[in-house]
Amino acid sequence: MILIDQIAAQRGDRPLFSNLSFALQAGDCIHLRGENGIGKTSLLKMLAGLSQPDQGQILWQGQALTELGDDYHGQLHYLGHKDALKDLLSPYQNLHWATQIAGNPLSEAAILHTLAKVGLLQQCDLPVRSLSQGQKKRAALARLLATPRPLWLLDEPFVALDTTAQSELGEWINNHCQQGGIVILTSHQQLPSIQHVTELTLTRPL
Amino acid sequence: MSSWAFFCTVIRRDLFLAWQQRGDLLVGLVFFVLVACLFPLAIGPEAKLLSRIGPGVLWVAAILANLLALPRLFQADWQDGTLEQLLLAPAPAGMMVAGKIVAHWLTTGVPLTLIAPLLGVQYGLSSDLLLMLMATLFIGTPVLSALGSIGAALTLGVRQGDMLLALLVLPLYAPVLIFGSGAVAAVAGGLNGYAELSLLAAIACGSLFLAPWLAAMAIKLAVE
Amino acid sequence: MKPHADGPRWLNIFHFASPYQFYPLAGRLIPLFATLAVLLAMAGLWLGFAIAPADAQQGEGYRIIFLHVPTSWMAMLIYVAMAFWSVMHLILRTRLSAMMAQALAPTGALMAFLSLFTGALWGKPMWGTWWVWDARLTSMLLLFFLYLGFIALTRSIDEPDRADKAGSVLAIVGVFNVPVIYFSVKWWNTLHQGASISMEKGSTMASTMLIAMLLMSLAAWMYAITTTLSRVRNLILQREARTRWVQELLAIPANKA
Amino acid sequence: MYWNNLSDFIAMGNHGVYVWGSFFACAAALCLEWVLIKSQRRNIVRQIRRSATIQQMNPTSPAVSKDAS
Repeated sequence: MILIDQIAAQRGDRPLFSNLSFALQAGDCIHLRGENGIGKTSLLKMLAGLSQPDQGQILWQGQALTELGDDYHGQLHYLGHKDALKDLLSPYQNLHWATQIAGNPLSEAAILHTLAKVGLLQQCDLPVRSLSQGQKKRAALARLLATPRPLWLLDEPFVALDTTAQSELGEWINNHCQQGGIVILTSHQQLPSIQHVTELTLTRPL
Repeated sequence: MSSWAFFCTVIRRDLFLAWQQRGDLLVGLVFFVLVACLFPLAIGPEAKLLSRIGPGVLWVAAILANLLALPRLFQADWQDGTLEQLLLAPAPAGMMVAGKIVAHWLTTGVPLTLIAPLLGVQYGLSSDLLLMLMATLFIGTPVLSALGSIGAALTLGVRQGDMLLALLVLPLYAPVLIFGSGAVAAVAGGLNGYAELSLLAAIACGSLFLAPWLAAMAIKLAVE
Repeated sequence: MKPHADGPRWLNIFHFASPYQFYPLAGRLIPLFATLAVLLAMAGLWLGFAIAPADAQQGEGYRIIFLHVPTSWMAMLIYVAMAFWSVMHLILRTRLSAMMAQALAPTGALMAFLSLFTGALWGKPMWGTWWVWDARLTSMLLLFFLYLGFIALTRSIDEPDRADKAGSVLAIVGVFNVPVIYFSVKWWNTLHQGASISMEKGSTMASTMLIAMLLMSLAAWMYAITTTLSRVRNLILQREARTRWVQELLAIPANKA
Repeated sequence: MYWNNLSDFIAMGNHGVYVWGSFFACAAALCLEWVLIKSQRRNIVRQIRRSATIQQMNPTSPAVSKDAS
């Protein structure tokens, strides 16, 4: 369970949001809306623990992020605008090193199984730079499926995905929520078939 | 996952990545050799003078080659977003930076140290001078990587970051250069040069201990 | 962003940490320090240039010491002050302390440059060369580069928050290195005559010289405070440009004119 | 008064060039810095005023935010 209470942040001298509060239970999925530059990405980075809010605090299972520190990072997956893939390496190598870094290395079979799930089995040994934009996104999403973690923070996950890929991602988000996970995503497009999504629109503070 | 395991994983990952781009390592080495070869053209071939300036020239060339390789520490990972994933690993960020410093040292510092005697011969340095030169380079290059990592982290994503990196880091390299070339000059002057070497080692311990945490703080700013 | 202050007003050390409170305070202090600086400088120069006797070996040229030594001290003192404010910024996260560090840097760089310039002018008559590779001048040169590095870094990062923190980290790294640089340069070359103001040698300088030197140092200190306070006011205006109190501050004279 | 006439004071034991050179250099540098600070302040104030007038022309963009201190 994650609780955000009265956080406020500033970007330079422009206040992004102030006393923003919401809570999410296991199985919730929240869609953050708001025009560009409103602070969606900054909020996601704060939820991931990459940056601290100026005021207020964020609690994970009742404990403040500042106390949890690095252990909290083991509880979440963060997918930013950039795909976090090394262009030189193949999807297989990327996933191999990503799981090593994340702390639970996978066997070769498990990695191949995950790549098959995202439909990249044929391209698993091609360097990522030779893949299409959609395939790169799939390779990035493979990291989410490789190691099960309760909290997913997705920044514009549907961009550059074709319709079949979008529905697949919608499917993964659904069964992640069913298994008691929490998903916080931002997107401008219309979301595909995701059950009970709560919307939260960030507005410019007056 | 223990931070020691994470430290080794980061080193293995960076070495693996550096191995994929073997060409870049070679470029760094060739740059070092080139700079060392240009000086005799400028100063003239007489051996006595060359052997006197040899250690200093090699040390300055080593510092410049190291400076050239510094952006490779974080720039590539920052551009494709993997730096955020490294920060999101369940281990302290300082460990990640320490791992990257060691990997950077292994890919730039050690090759420089191994090649330096070859160039030293070109400058007519005697064998015990070459030995001391290798010792000072072996102890000094980790300091270059450590202090350089702070500069690289501070100038991540900043306009003309590379120029700024040189301005930030070179003044900090002055003590290493002084004691590095000073030790070799002491051996040339008949002393054993252990005083300078021990001071260099002291600076190495200090900077290797402090640099990862400061650089980690600087990286968190760039990723924020 | 200012940590919310809940203690009683007078006890609250954060009272002047907010730019809004500090701006008028600095405004009142600047004329005070400016007049102090001018008076001290005039007294020091008069004492040093007109009253103090000639030096035994160096004749009249030594009088440059009354400019060279204060600027060198100030260059080092300002860097330590910058590091202090940087530590304050990183620990207390008050924005004003980072502004103070950035306001100090240009004056420190200028003091370092003047120290090098006067050192060179002093070296020419005494040792016959404009630049002397002596321990203190060389470490002052490196300190000058540290200043340039700090100014370049803070000016080339657009986002104020990141510029403050990056500058603070660099100032702290720098302050660790200043003694190391000084020690290693001194180890490398001790050509320079011993410290003219070392504790046991103080007596060799005539008392008027000593007093003139201290007066000039105080004058340089007051000058540094004046320029820093006025530059920090500029930074506050720049950073708080969109806040209501700045608009009112500037808007009132606007519609009056 | 150490000097007995003005010309000696100026000559400064034929080191005058250096002594007065460094004196005027320091004085010029300090005054220059003071002038630069003042002009910097003028530019900032002009910039803020200009953005204030722009703000009055089309009050859509939220230039004035809540009091930040």
